[in-house]
Parts: sequence; structure tokens; C-alpha cells
Amino acid sequence: MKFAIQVNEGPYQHQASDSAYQFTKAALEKGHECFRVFFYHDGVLNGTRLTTPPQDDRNIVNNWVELAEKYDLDLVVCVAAAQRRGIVDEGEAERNGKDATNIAPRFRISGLGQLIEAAIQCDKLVVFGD
Amino acid sequence: MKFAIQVNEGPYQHQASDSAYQFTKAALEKGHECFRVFFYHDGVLNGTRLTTPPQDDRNIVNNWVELAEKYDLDLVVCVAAAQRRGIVDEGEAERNGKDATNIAPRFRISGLGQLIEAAIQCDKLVVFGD
Amino acid sequence: MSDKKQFMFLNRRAPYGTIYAWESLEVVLIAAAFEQAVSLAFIDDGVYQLVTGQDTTGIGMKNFSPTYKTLGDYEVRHMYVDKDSLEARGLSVDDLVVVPWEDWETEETVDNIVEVVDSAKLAELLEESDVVFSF
Amino acid sequence: MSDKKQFMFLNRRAPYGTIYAWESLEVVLIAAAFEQAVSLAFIDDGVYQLVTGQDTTGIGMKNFSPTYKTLGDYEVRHMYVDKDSLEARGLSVDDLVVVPWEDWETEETVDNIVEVVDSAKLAELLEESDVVFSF
Amino acid sequence: MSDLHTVNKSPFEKNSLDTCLRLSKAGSSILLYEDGVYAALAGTSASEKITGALADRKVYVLEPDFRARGLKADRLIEGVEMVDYAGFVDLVDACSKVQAWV
Amino acid sequence: MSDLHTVNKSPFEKNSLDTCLRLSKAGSSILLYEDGVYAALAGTSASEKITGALADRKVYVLEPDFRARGLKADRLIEGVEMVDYAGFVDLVDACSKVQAWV
Repeated sequence: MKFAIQVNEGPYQHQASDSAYQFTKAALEKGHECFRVFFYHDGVLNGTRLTTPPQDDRNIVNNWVELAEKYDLDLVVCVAAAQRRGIVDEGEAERNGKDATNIAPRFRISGLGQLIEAAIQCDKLVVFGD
Repeated sequence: MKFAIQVNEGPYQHQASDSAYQFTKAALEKGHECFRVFFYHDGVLNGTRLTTPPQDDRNIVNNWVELAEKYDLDLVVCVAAAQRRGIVDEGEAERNGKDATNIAPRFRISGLGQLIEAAIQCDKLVVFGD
Repeated sequence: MSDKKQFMFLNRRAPYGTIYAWESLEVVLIAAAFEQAVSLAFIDDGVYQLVTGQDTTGIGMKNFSPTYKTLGDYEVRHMYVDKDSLEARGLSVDDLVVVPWEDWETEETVDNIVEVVDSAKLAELLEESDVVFSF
Repeated sequence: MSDKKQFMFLNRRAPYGTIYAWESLEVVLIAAAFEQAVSLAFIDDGVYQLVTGQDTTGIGMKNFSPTYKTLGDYEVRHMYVDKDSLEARGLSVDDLVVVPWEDWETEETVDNIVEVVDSAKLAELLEESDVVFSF
Repeated sequence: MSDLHTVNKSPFEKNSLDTCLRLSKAGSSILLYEDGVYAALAGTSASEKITGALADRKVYVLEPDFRARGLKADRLIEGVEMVDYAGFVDLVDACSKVQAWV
Repeated sequence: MSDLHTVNKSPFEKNSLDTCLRLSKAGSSILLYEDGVYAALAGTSASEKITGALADRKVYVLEPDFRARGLKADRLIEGVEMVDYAGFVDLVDACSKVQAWV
């Protein structure tokens, strides 16, 4: 199965990010192909490298990064949603006159077309949200 | 009246930030005193300077900053909630080994005691959330 | 066999209280460029998205509701409104926006692609879709 | 007149699905240091916070439920559970954590400060509080 | 002085209004705002909740939120009062405390 | 092949399960996860919703979420099947598509 994941909520506030991560991990471990994880709405907040969760709790951002490294996952943050919520890479910082970036490694910022493309290319779209 | 505001949600995803801002502004314009606005849970995401909302929409972060400048408002971001969600000032960056900050001007990061103190000091606590 | 997919966008939230309605609309506008068969379903509080006369001046938020009227120009062919949701809210189709549609090639026109459907029909339409987007 | 305020923390969310339960608990722990009169109310899905036997190993999230047992040590004097909410969920007080309390000065002890109350009593308690915290 | 209860959720989507009505006392006030304003409309499956509450409580609706959603004053349940943000502030000022049913 | 419906909200707090049950067809499957798992318990005011659905649909509950919340298998409504994340993946694999009632 070739699948795409959509994540609509940020880490910690809702379980959606955790569920999406656990599902994606389980699917990859079963040998399925994950075409793309698309972060939309507050989901874009999964893509910041500035979090420091409590030591005795899971680190959701790092979980995504490690999964991406292991399986060469495509982690895409929606640009319009990211602009509203302050997720910035080098290019966005330059375009919008921001003096810092906060995007995590392995995440990339791109357009909504990436979600539509994923839905066209994949057998299944699985949405996690509030 | 001396009041305190608690904001539990981030900007844009929920109306809570907007409602809190409109209420605070209206109260200040009526001559009431706002002891503190305390940002908790995803509310801490109000305190990033990296947002670039669409030009034809309101800029919630800037709204808070301008209100703070006009009325010398105390905008406090909860440190524990901020760490989970990647809101960072100079001190936090140093403590947690982060290579960037994203806190907006006029916001400060502090402990949950600031919420309790506000509740003790004020006539009314007004909570905005999901 | 066409490689067009049947896309269904599920709208179940009221506007303004949360951003889902607006950001969902942004996806629909982008989907137009990909030449898929795009339908929208308005269920539960999602039916409130289509209510006419929205005026956001008092809350300082952008009024995005005029965009719904133009969806016919964005390759949206069907906007289904759940009958039960509408009735529970004391609304009728007269309270909702009218969305005209025209096929530029065939010159086929439809006065209003907003259509009230019952649960059985809606369940059928959801099942017939290839992809359901939820926000 | 005492300058202690009656604090009431309103808990209406299930644990884990959202973070409100946990972060609310963090506020309660901090409140202890301010020597106010602290009560908690568990209403709606908030009653699920107190269910024993929570085991989060399968979801990779921190199990914060053991903290509830210790609230008596954090100046919490009352934990009220809404009877209607409990019954609607098919739960009884036997499904919930037991929270002992002891006054170190007077040596007064209470076996369990978790108390099931009906709507009328709860409305009374909410009204008698000076500050209600909602999460 | 009595309490002000605030409800910002749609009565069709969440149970916040139900719990607020069950646990608010006679003589208290209820402010409907954000998606909570939908509860203030006559002729819906939720209308009876507010008409019932009006027997012994005051009910207000935040006009800016009401108008944003395209709702018309002539659909308002009789007895529900409109306030703007300044009126919201006055309600908070006048109450003994706020209970937010978020 | 039929659809998989996912519900992650408590039946006591939100209307997601109600709408899912109204708009899912006979022969489809429903997976309860996150706070949705509370709907899988016997002896609650919401139990009838699931027992009703079981007449013509399959209902699954995600065990890791169920156990996290301290719920016991002996309280599960008869006929509801437990799955883990791998089982969730299998359900997605086997269905024709997923309808998420977030």
C-alpha cells in the first residue's frame, strides 16, 4: 500500500501528532510505502526544532525526524499555514524579512499542491486531527 | 476592576486569541486595569515574532504587541508550555542549547506562579480557550 | 478509465470559531489546478459556512465567505448540504449562498450547485468518492 | 478576614486525547506554594482523569496519572467528582483513584478526599469559589 | 452579585452548554460568544435549552460574533440580550466571578 | 471493499460518532481511537450507539489508546474487536478508503 498522511494539529496539545506518528511508523515497519506526511493547520507546528519537552516525556519533533532519517520520509509543512503560525525556513525568512528560522531538519515548507498531489498518487489518505 | 486574562489556544486555529484580545482592549479602553495576560497551553504560540499572516487579515501577534505598548501590558508566556511548543527567548535558548529565538517583543517567559499570582491579585480571571 | 479521482471535502465546522473552514477552502481552491472531480459536503456545523450575510467587521477577522460563491469557477461541481444538519439548525436552502456553475467548453450552465441531500444519499456520495479530505 | 482565596480547578477533559488534563495538573502543583484553598472538580470527561490502571506504554506518552494520588500532599483539600458524569459513563467511585490527606500540624487525616457530589451541590461549590480556573 | 458563565462552543457540536446549564445557579448570567452564539437562535433543535434557562437566568449573546456568522437579530430567542465587547466587559465587571465553560 | 471510518472523539463530548454512525453504510468498518475509545465501553449512556452499529458494521478499538486510559477489556462491548497500530494499518490497507470524522 502507498499511503499519505495529513496531520491537522500541533504536537502535545492534541494526540493527533502522536497517533499519526505511531500509525506511520507501524505502516513503514510492515513494509508499506509512505509517499508523504503533510502537515496542515496547527500541524505545521510539528516542524519546529525549538521544542524542549520534559526529559521523561516523548519528543514528538525528534520522533518525526528520526523516522524520516530511517525511511527517507517526505515531511512537508504547508507554507500558508506555516506563515500564519510562525514556522520559518531560510527562504521564508528572507522573503518575509524574519531574523530567525525554526524549521526542524528533514522538514520542508511547500504549497498545498503537495497535499493534492499526495492524494492523487496514493492508494489511501489518512487524516489525523482534532 | 483589576482583571487577569488566561489564553489557552494559539492564534488563528481557534478564535480564543482574538476574543481575548478584543476583550482586553475593550476593558482597557473603559479604564479598567489589566494586571496580566497569561498564555498557557497552545496560547504560548501567540508570543512568536515569526508569523506572517496574509496581508488582508489581522496580525494577532502584532495586535498584542501594540496593545502592550499602549497600555504597558504584562504579556507572560508559561515556560513549561513554551518549552513543549518551541517558544524561546535568549535565556531559554542558552539553557536548552537552541540556536535561535522566536519570542515576540513585549512578551516574556515565566513560570506558572505568574498565573496563580494574577488570580490572587485580581478581582476577576477571564479564561479564553477551546 | 479516467485517472481523475473523485475528491470529497468534508466540512463539519462553523466558520470563525476555528480556522478549519477557511483553510479547507484554501485547499479546494488549489485542488482546482489539478483537474480532479471536486465535491464538497457540508455537514453538522459545516452548514453554517454557507450562511449569507456574514459580517466580520466587529471581530476583526477576514470575511472569507464571499469565496464560496465563486467555487463554480474553481472546478467544484457539487456542493452537498446535509438535510438533517440544516433542519436541526432551523435553516433552509434560502439561508444559504447560491453558487452558479458553467462549463466553459460545452457552455452547459447550472444555476446553483448547492444541493440539499438526505443521509442515505450523502452516505452514498461519500462512499462513491475516491478520497475524503477531513479538516 | 483571611486573604486566602478559594481556588476551584475545573477539569472537563479526558486524559491523553488532549494535554489539558496534564497541564492543568501542573498548575495545581504550583498553586500549592501559594497557600490558597485549592479544590478540584471533575466533570464530564474530566472524571476519566481519575480512573485507575492507566498504562501509556503503548502510545509512548508519559503516564501522569500517579500524580493524582499525591495531591493531598500539595495542599489540595477537596476533589469533587460530578455524580451525573460518573453515572453516564458507567463508572463508580471504586473505579477512581484514592487520595489520602493529612494536616501535618493538627495531624488531622482524611482517608480519601475524592468525593462524589450531585449537580446541586457542585453548582453550590462552584458559586462559593473565589476563582474558577478552566483548561 | 452572581456569577457570569461563558460558553463559546456550538450546542450542536459539544456538550459545554449542557453542562453550563446544569451547573449554573438561578440568578446567574450566561454569555454566549464565538460558536456559542448559535445557541441563541430560535427554531433550532437546541433552542429549548436557552428558553429554559431564561426562566431563572439572564442570557446574553456577543453581537460581533453573532453578526460575523451571518445571523439575524430577528432570529434571536426572545429575552436574549445583545452585547458588544464593551458590554462583555461590563458583565465581567458586574459579576462576582467568571466561570468559563471552554 | 468498503470504507473505514475513524472516530477519535469522546461520544460524551462531541457529536463526531453520531454523525459517523448516521453517514456510514452497512458493511463498513469503524475504528475508535484516542478519546473515541470511550464509546467502546458497555454500560454507559453511549453504549447503545455502538451496539446498534454492530448489527451491520464492524467496530474496532485501538488497544494502546484503550489501555492508556485505564480501561479494561472486560468492559468492552461484545463484538468490538481490539487492534494495535499494526492492526490499524491492516484496516487501512484492507479498506477502499478512509473517512476520518475528526
